[in-house]
Amino acid sequence: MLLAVAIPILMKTVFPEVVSKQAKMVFDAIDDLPDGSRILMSYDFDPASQGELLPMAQAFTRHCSVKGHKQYYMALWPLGSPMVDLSIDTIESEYPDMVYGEDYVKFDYKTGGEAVIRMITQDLRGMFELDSKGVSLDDIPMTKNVKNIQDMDLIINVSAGDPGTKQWVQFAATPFGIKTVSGCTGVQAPQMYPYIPEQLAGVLGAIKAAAEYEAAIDIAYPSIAANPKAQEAKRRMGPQLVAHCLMIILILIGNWIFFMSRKRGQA
Amino acid sequence: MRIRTSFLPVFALLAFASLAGAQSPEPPTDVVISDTPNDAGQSVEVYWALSETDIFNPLNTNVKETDPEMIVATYSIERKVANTHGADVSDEDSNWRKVSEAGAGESHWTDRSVHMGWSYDYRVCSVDNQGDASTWCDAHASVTPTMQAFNMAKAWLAIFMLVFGLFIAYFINHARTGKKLWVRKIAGLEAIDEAVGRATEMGRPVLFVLGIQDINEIQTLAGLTVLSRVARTAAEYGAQIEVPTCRSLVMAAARETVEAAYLSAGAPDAYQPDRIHYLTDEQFAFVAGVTGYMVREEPAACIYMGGFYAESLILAETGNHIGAIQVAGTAMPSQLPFFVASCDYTLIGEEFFAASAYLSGDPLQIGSLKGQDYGKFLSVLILLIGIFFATTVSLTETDESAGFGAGALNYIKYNMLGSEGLGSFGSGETDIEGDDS
Amino acid sequence: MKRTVPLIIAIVAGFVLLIANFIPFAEGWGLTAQEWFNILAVGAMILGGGNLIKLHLMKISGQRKGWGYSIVTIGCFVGTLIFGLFKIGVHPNEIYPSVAWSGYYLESGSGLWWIYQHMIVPLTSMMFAMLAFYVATAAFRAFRAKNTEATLLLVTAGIVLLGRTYAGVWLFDGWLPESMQWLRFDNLTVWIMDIPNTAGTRAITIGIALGVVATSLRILLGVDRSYLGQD
Amino acid sequence: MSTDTPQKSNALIWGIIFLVGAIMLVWSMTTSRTGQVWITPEQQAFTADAEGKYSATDSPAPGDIKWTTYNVVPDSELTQEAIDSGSATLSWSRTIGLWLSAIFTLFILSFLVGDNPAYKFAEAMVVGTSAGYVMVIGLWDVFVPLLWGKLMPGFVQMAFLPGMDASGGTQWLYIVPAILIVMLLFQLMPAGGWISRWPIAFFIGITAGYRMIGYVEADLVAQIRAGIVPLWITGESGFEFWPTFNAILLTVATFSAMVYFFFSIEHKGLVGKTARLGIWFLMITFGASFGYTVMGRIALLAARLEFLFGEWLHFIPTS
Repeated sequence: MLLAVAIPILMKTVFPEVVSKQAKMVFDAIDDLPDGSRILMSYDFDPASQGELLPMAQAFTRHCSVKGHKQYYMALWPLGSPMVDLSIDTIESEYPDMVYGEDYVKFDYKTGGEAVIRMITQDLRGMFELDSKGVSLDDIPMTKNVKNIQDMDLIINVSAGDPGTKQWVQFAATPFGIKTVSGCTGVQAPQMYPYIPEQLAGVLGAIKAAAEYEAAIDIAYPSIAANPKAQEAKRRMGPQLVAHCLMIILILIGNWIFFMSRKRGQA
Repeated sequence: MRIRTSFLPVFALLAFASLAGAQSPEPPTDVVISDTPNDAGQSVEVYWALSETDIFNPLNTNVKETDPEMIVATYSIERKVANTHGADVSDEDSNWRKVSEAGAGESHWTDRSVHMGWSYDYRVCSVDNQGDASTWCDAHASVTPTMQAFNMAKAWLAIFMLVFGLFIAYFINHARTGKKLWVRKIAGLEAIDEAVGRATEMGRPVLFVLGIQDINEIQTLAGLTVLSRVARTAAEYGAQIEVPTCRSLVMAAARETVEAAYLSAGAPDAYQPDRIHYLTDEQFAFVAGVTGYMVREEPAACIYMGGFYAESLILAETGNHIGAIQVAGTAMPSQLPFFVASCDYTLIGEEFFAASAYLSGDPLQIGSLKGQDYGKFLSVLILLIGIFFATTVSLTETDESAGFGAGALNYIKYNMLGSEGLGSFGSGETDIEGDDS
Repeated sequence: MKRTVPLIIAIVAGFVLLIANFIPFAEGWGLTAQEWFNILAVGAMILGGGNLIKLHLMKISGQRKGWGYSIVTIGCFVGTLIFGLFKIGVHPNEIYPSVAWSGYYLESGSGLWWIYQHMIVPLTSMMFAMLAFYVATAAFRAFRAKNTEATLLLVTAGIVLLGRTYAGVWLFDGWLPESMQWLRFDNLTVWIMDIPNTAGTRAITIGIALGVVATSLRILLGVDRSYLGQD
Repeated sequence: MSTDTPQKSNALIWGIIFLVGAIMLVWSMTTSRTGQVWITPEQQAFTADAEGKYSATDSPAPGDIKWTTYNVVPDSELTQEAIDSGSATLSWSRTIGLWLSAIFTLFILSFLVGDNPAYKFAEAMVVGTSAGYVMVIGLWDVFVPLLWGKLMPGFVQMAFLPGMDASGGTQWLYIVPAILIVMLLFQLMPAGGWISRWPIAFFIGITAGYRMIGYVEADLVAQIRAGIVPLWITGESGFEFWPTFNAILLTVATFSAMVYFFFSIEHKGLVGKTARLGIWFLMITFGASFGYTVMGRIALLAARLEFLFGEWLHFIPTS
């Protein structure tokens, strides 16, 4: 398994991606919004799952930035805040025209999980009186007129578990009809399908969907296609392919041994 | 000469166009404001009709010919406090003040920064890309946000919860009077007794893992109920039971549960509290501890009941490796595949809750399970009726909003299961804007 | 006192939140209760830290097996706490440079940042990445086509695994006629996700929702008191 | 994981892997700046205006507040020129950190050959650092602004959060959660643990209250609504077979799986058959879920190996 993953990484194989329906739905949800829309980005994952989720989180950031959307970052996981910092680094280095406080803002981590979601659907300041730089929300241009997250045009949630997409669906998307898209781990993705399309406008499941989403952005925005950093998920599909095939072979061998031993047992 | 004259009208047109562009875009029309229904008086709805030079306006039929300099970029919304009923108000608020901006094509905005009981005036104008603003379009009357006594949008939700609560309360009560309630056998449960029996024969311990969630998680509570039964069986057979926990509160609860089970089995002396111990809160460190124990002690039976995450795979795989009988139960859909594939029996989702009620033998729990079943029955019924009407509408190919079938379908979808409140049957769509009259 | 008061607290708190959903007047109460809850969650974190120290100190003082590792754990815990709480290596906030303690605790280059970047990130993510190996051994040893159910599970898993890589396209490239394109593993995966998976998950979701509601009701009606323990 | 494979062949495989790794490491260290982090200093200075408001300045005067931050120099910009001129310096703390993180990664990877002291050491560190880290953020992000800041707004504004509005004074209502936290900590005491039942009961009551609503709204009512689909689908060209087939299958699958979860009916006859069909659909669901999970797990491993090969060993370009 180690070699199956290691060798393609060193070989840097990249395969072409076909944009699937789900990736297209997520892309459209962000792309169809008028430029400058308000987007809440909640990063509910930690470094342990960044291998699966960071590429799509960065793709979300680039897509929103190129569209000029106003991005409100927050995290429901204690280790999610540094993940937000990574996206903010991307904005600072690749989109220097974006201004903190006018185009993007970061809120600190808060305890309480889904209770935080419930709270900010009613009153943003009840949870976040200050942004992460310690400035009052009333002094920040992009938060001055925001009472609660019902004012958002879209919620993008990158989630690795609990609290995560399910909680955003239960406490924000369903009761208040706030449009939500999710990028989540492969473990969670199948559980999100029943929520599509009414409660969730689309879901990206793990690295494959991230690669497809990257491909969708590349088609629409050549500036991002030219950025080698924006192709991370696609690059990861090489090891993925080899490892998946290895898994199938392992299952087949395992079953072959199983049937052989059963046959012998019967004889 | 003839050629030159024919150009004249074109010049005139161009001149006119540039003049118009220098002026401003067409203003929006029909600004309507209303109190947001079903709220605590904290917001106001502002609606307007799109400007004629908004390229998203469906009435603007020849979009391509819209003067590029008159195309609406944004709508600017201003507000003024009309009457505070005696309360002090800042100068800023008592004059027209910009409160929001909406993009082209948008015709609605919710103002969530109002005081309950004050009256407000609103006006909207359109602004083009050059920053030229149109004339203002004022709302006809002022609006006063008020609080409603009951959130009618959630009326059906309240009804469902009440009905559901009544089902459960009724059956709990029914069970209390001592009547036997029948619940079907659950396959995995016999396996548990069998597993404990085998462990006794082999003289090896039984491992019981309650998941990694805290005591406020329902799955952990359900797992505790199963633990109580397993501990009683173990006490009767004289088997050892080992319970490592991931949370200290769970450990405290598990100790009490097991102690009570040993007591009721008449073997209080066999109870060893040290076998129920807290390892660590950290997920993988916990798993490492448990799997280490499994490899060393080789328990004959491993029972996993509770909320699991990624560790399910590691636990089940290790258990499989040491050849233990494994029974699992969880309501974590993502972890079920691993348990299903590598355990002998798995209680899937709701089955796990049912099993805990079944095992507890507590009439109250079985009663609530019965109530739950009736809730499910009701859900299936609504689903069936909905599908029936949906299919009828589709088969008869009538217009979506006409006929009894369509009316019923809409009522089920948007009133009963949606957020349009009780409404009136057959109206097709209810008035979502509410009324202030 | 030991059981009645907590019972009342639980019931009142639960009902306040329920009512806040339906009666706008009570919304504010719900918000207050919620805010307290979120603050109390920090208390749970402190409790977790306290438990950790308690457990490992007991291990060390008893010189129980592996107590050396307990010293490492406590050392790392206390070290992280000191670097983090005293904001060692953190510069003040750029907007308020005169307030020494106003900086971001995880500023790049600070002590806590170093611990985070060079200890927490590699350790936790590698720990999680080890699951790839478990998946592999599980595939080899545990995933056997024992019966119809297990076979269905394995076949679906195989299709999805191939369908979610380029192999799904590549295996069928060229030889499959146009009318049979739906059989391609990538298309089949989309169908599996959209139809059987959605249906199965929906049934489980509805079932769990009912289970959660029933249990919550038992707590709110005071029938289920297992969380209170014995006296 | 491989405790059942013969130790000998295992050791051989690992020996080869480590040998290859060591050769590559040496080769890479001689050809590039493997495992080194270079930084450039940047001067930050802030000057106060007449109102006492600070702003960043490029030409610091005496009395201004000054400090230095360091930026990492990416590989592509690290030239011999920059090193010779002293604008780029080797950062020892970051280089050591990089090596440590690589070593820790390998420590955990060593679990593949069996439980060993290196793995246990790494595990002990995970437990300690992550618990400490979580507590630090809990205190700075929640405790200080939401509790301490409400009870002692003046002090907190002066010392930690200058942007906070302290004009409201102490909000005494927040004494309640403060007391609840203290009660919760009684759990740590040898006796009096029952006191912590109060906050725990509060926890459970609130959770039960909002979970109930959330599940009914999103997972029950909205899911029933989503399940209502017509079983006869017509498009522009009349009846459409595949969408209709899918709709019927979706409905049948949902129903049969729900039937499996009925506990008041014996699974016999028609009901039994339906339940059996239901379990088949559940198995397909689990299969799909399994496939997705595998995909995710492998992605995690790929990311870690990219770190080892990229940031540490520089075999592949870092991004």
